[in-house]
Amino acid sequence: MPYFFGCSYLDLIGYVLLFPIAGSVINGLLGKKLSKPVVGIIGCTAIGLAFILSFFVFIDLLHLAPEHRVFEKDYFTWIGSGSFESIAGLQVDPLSVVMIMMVSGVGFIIHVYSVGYMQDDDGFYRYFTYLNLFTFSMLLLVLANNFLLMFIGWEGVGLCSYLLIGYWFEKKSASSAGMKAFIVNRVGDFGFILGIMLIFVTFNTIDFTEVFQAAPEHLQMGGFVVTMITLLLFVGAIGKSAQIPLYTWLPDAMEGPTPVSALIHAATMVTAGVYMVVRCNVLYTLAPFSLTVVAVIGGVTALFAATIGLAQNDIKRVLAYSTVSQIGFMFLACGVGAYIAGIFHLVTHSFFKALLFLGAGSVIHGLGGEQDMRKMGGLKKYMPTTYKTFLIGTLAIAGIPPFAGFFSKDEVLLEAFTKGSLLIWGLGAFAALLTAFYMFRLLFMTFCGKSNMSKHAEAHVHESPMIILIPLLVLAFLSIGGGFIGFPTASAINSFLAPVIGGGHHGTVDGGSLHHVSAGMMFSMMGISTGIAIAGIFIAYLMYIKNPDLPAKIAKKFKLIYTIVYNKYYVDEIYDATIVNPTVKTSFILWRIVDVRIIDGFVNAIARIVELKGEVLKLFQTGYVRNYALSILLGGVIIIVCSLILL
Amino acid sequence: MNLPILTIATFLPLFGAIWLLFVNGEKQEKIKRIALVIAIGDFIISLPLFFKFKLNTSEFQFVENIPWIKEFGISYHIGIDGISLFLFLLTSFLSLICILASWNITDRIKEYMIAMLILQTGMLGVFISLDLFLFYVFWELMLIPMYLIIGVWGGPRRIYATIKFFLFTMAGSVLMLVGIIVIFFMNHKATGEYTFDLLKIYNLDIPMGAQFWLFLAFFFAFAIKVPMFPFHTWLPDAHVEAPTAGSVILAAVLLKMGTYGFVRFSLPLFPYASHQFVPLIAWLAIAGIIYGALVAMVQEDLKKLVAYSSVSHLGFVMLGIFVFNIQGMEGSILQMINHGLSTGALFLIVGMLYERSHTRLIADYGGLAKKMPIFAVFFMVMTLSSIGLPGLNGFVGEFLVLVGVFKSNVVYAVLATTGVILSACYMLWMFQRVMFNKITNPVNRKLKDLNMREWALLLPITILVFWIGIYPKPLLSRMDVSVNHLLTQVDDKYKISLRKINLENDEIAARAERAARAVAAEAEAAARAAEVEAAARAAEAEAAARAAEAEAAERAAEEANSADPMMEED
Amino acid sequence: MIPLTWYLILSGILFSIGAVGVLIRRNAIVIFMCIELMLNAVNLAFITFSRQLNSMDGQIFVFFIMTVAAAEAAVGLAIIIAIYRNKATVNVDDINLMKW
Amino acid sequence: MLESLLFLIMGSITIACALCVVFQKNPIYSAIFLIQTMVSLAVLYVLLHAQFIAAIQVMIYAGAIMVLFIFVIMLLNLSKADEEGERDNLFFQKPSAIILGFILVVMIGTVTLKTVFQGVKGEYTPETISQIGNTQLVGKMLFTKYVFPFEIASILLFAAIIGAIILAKKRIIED
Repeated sequence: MPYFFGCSYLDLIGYVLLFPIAGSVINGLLGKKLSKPVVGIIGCTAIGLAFILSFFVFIDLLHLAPEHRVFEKDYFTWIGSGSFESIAGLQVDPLSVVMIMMVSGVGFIIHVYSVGYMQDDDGFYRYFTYLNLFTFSMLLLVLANNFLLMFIGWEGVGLCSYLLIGYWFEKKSASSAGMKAFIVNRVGDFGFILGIMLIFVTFNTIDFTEVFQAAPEHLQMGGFVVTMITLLLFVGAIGKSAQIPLYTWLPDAMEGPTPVSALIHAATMVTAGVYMVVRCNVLYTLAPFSLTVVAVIGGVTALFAATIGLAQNDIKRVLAYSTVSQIGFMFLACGVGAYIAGIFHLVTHSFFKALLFLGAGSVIHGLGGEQDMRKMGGLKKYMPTTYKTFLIGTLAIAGIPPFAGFFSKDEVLLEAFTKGSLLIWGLGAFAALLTAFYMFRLLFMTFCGKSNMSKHAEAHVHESPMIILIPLLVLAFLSIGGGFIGFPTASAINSFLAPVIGGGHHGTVDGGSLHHVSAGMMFSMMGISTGIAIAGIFIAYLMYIKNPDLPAKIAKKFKLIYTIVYNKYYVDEIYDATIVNPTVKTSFILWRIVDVRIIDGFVNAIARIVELKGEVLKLFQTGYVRNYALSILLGGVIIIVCSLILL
Repeated sequence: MNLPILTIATFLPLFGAIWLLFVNGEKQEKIKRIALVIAIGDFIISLPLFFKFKLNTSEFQFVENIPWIKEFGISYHIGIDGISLFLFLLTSFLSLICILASWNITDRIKEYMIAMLILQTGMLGVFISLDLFLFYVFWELMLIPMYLIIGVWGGPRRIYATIKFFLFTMAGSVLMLVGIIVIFFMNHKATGEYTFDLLKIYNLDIPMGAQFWLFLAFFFAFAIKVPMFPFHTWLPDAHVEAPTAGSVILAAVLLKMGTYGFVRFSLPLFPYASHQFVPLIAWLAIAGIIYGALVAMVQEDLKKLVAYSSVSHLGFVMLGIFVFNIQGMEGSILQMINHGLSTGALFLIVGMLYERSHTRLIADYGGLAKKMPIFAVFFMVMTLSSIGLPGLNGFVGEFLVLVGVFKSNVVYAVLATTGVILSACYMLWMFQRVMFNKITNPVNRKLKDLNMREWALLLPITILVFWIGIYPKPLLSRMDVSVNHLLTQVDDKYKISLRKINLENDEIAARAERAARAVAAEAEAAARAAEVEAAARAAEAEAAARAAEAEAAERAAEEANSADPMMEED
Repeated sequence: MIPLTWYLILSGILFSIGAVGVLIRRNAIVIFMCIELMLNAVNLAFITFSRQLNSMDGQIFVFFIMTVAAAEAAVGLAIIIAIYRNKATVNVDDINLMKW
Repeated sequence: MLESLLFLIMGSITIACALCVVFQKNPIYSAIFLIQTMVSLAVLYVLLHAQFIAAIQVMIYAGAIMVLFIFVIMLLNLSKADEEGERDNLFFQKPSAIILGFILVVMIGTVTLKTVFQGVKGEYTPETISQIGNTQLVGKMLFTKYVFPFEIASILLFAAIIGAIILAKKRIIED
């Protein structure tokens, strides 16, 4: 086992968190005075160090026997009140190691990319402060050893997302989108926090290990409590991972800088929900009903978001809806009990989706901020490297072998078929078809065909600098090779993650491994999913290369459906009309009428009564002293009369 | 440890006020410096309370007990425990901040500082009094300077606001005075001793019917101060009209007196009534949480918004107090501190904006983050703290309260948790409208960022916000024993009351049974002309025996019950 | 000897006249004089009682009342002068600051 | 008998003059009648064996204090009863005051007549007083039993003097 100054790398796990937060603090406090390169170097170094350390931790962990691959380190008691205790402690196990490597790795690449992308921005240091803070929070989320500490990371990433979406805060749409993201996430957190409380009340602890150990003995399979716990936690996941019905914030989140979209809203943060479900797989396995809910929501979201993606024209929004859809896939996997497939898809997705976003960023950068695909086209010749990497990403997401997405998506579909129902598989398969279609639609509209650029943009367009292209190349490489970690025949990720599933010691739940599936079945499923992908690509080819007028015709023919889809099923409008506006209106009524008129009116009415009484009594106050003296005399006489009568 | 730290810390500001009387009112700088020195000194003096506080005893510490008016058993009895310690420190800390925040006041600065210092003595006194009479004196003492601060240095509608504030508070506290006097005489009746000493009165077993009325009398005083939902309308007016420091003190300390009063007086003195009133208070608190948040959302005036948010936050505190478990109580106490810090800071922030552009309307702002980046950072931190972002102070308190509430009643907890969503709505929306977007008001283009003094105001609060959010243990550990003690005390007394009620019920039941049997026996006896007396007597004897048996059985059951883990609480 | 009750009744009558005077007159000086009248009525009662109880204390009291009356007259008249200077009137109805 | 006659005469004079004080329009006349009231009261004091008081009644009251009054009336030139001619703002004041006055008289009369005055008789009978001398007795008491109030009275007078000077001297600022 490699040692570092006498202690194993596992002991140094705290530094994985320390580097990013230190980078954030340094940039935040001093960034204004530092030059941009220095800020960039600090930001990237912090994450780079975290990644290197994560890697060593991973190696360390590999050295341990699979069943001992859990390492916990407690730092201090964060909140302790009576029997309630939340310890600031970290937990390293295969799942969190995979996550920290993914987060810090992809994070590092995107940091480097950002140095180039944000070069001309005034708030450079602010950007890196937020980005480092984000990485810190995300790492905390995945490393935490109890629910509440995880919640810090959970909310922390939400905060950073808020700050980074609203990074260009002078744009009203940006600041509103940030706010929307935070508030919608809060709705999810509402469930999450109730879930944590229910866990505490049930188990009297919120420590992962203890809860998961106690769960099978404590809880009845499919009992009410465990179903409630898992559903409440899943509400949190719905919010964070942008699933139906709380997905609306994610497309709006594209107002942020593109690297942010890549890091937060594609690769890492939005997958936190999936991570959480996998982390709590012990509980979910105990609650079949919740699992069904997870699978159905995942499947429906995958399909629903994909249909919206068909008709969008903003390059980033298409990617955003595809993210929603892909996360739906992950939940679908979790919902059928294939947790590892979910994580596998999470990892590969983070590679190719980050690649796609960064590629889109490169395009936007090259076009000077243009995001509308209808004003692009034919960029292939202007930006060859970007095109190639983008193509790789698109192939990966479409699920063409041997790209990363193929393996993971195939595994998800296979699991859905074998463990879930045909319906769920159907949802997933149809969504996969649509995904292939709209992703290639995007590719064709952007890079192929004839140019629709404005004159100004055309003169301007250029390939991006190396600092942007290198990250693209790295990610492209990962998108090609990333899938092999989970290639079924040599399923490294499966065996690595297996101890995490079922609480590590539970043999009853099979860790999503595929031994029970025959090889023939497996390969036929592979064939089917590849066929689906190719079909999608072919349709896109027909519509956008071969016959560019076709889309318009179809749109005309199915005008109603097209309008609905184009307007994203009016979900935002429906929410506005049913939730937002009534709330604001009610509040106005509460303020103007209930508060001012009724409650305060009542108070003032009491005061008014006293005042009126005074007004009446005032008449007796003539202001003439002798008049007052008269009443003194009157009083005197009355006293004497009384005393005479009484005595 | 013979130095009477509490007395010194409490009366140093009063001494400062007297000193200021002899300073020429023209010398503004000198007056401000004297006040500041006094406030700093006071804060430093009160720091040992934190460090020398003994963690393992539920006794009051730093106690001083000197007879004051012997004839009525009034004594100068002061001391702190884990509950009042932090409120005391918060008060001395924020008073210091407030004096520094009032640096720009030019009008009658001498009188202003005198009022501030007297106010400080009053507030500190409230938190340390262990004598009902002394408590009441301080309780009213702090009202007067506050009345003047709003009424003299306030905004355009200050007279309306200050009178409203005064009358509201007074109306409640008069009822409390009546309650105090009633308790005084009850205690005399029970023990034969005339005393206002709280610790002695704690042992008094107040009859349940009286508890009901006394609880109500105290309830009005405290609920108005908190302010709980239907009694809150003085708060927005007072906040809007008060000068910055007045708002800070009002929000940060004065409101806490209400909640502190519930903890210190209502619960231990009237445990039975407190339990009886839980549904009412819980629903009012929940109504406050949601209502305050909704109304805050649509406010157009920054200060009003923060004021209504206080109503919402204090709802959490009230809810936490009345669930009678340790998480709820500790969360509430922590939340009192948190609310003091973050809302206090928010008022400071609004004050800074007001000083710059002389408007508090949200619509007049927008885009300030561009011009005032440092200000924006502080504002953001305080906003997030108020929202209850994990890692900042607000979360710890809020979460503990919610856990406590969840343990006792899930419905309450679910409803209260919606406040978490709503708080994000109104705070972030406000933040967006003030700090983000483009600058629309030309006046705002010339705004300057924070100066050194404003840094000095916000930085310490920010540090505390982070400290409590990340490492609240020093606070929680100091509360632990006292809160536990308080809860057991309440619980024991409550159980005694319950037992008494059960006994009474049994007795009534037994009597009824006996009467019924007697009637039956008589009827029987009338029917059978023979053995008249013998039969009746036998029946009666049997009835009595059976009743006694039933009683014994019930008592046994009751005892078994009470031995049962009624409170599974740690 | 005359019954002392007569003196007391006389004193009462004088007092009542003085009181009525205070109430119906509006000239500050006259009001003042009516007050003196009331004081005198009281003096008479004091002396009467002193005579009846064979005590000197009543007379001493009268002595003090006179002292006070003198002081009062001095200050009161000074006030009237001051008011007259200020308002050019001694009509109490015109000096009605007590009316809001 | 002579005493009773004297009492009746002086009593009626006192009452008549007192009424004149109240109902005279001109303040000067009121003042003059007040002097007469005091003088006749002094006579009654003599009848009550209080010679010293009678003397100072005439000297200080009728002499000094009333001179002060008249002096002020003259100084302010108030001889014309100008303001009294105006309509009374409080029309009910006069009748009700007079009615109350009557009731008061009746009441006081009833009380005095009904009450049997009792009390511990002191040592100073008219005989002893005339033996020692009224003035001497008053002086003795003033400087023994009542020496403290006496000194206070002097301070009071002193304060009154200062007050009067300051009030009369100061030119009150015009409003």
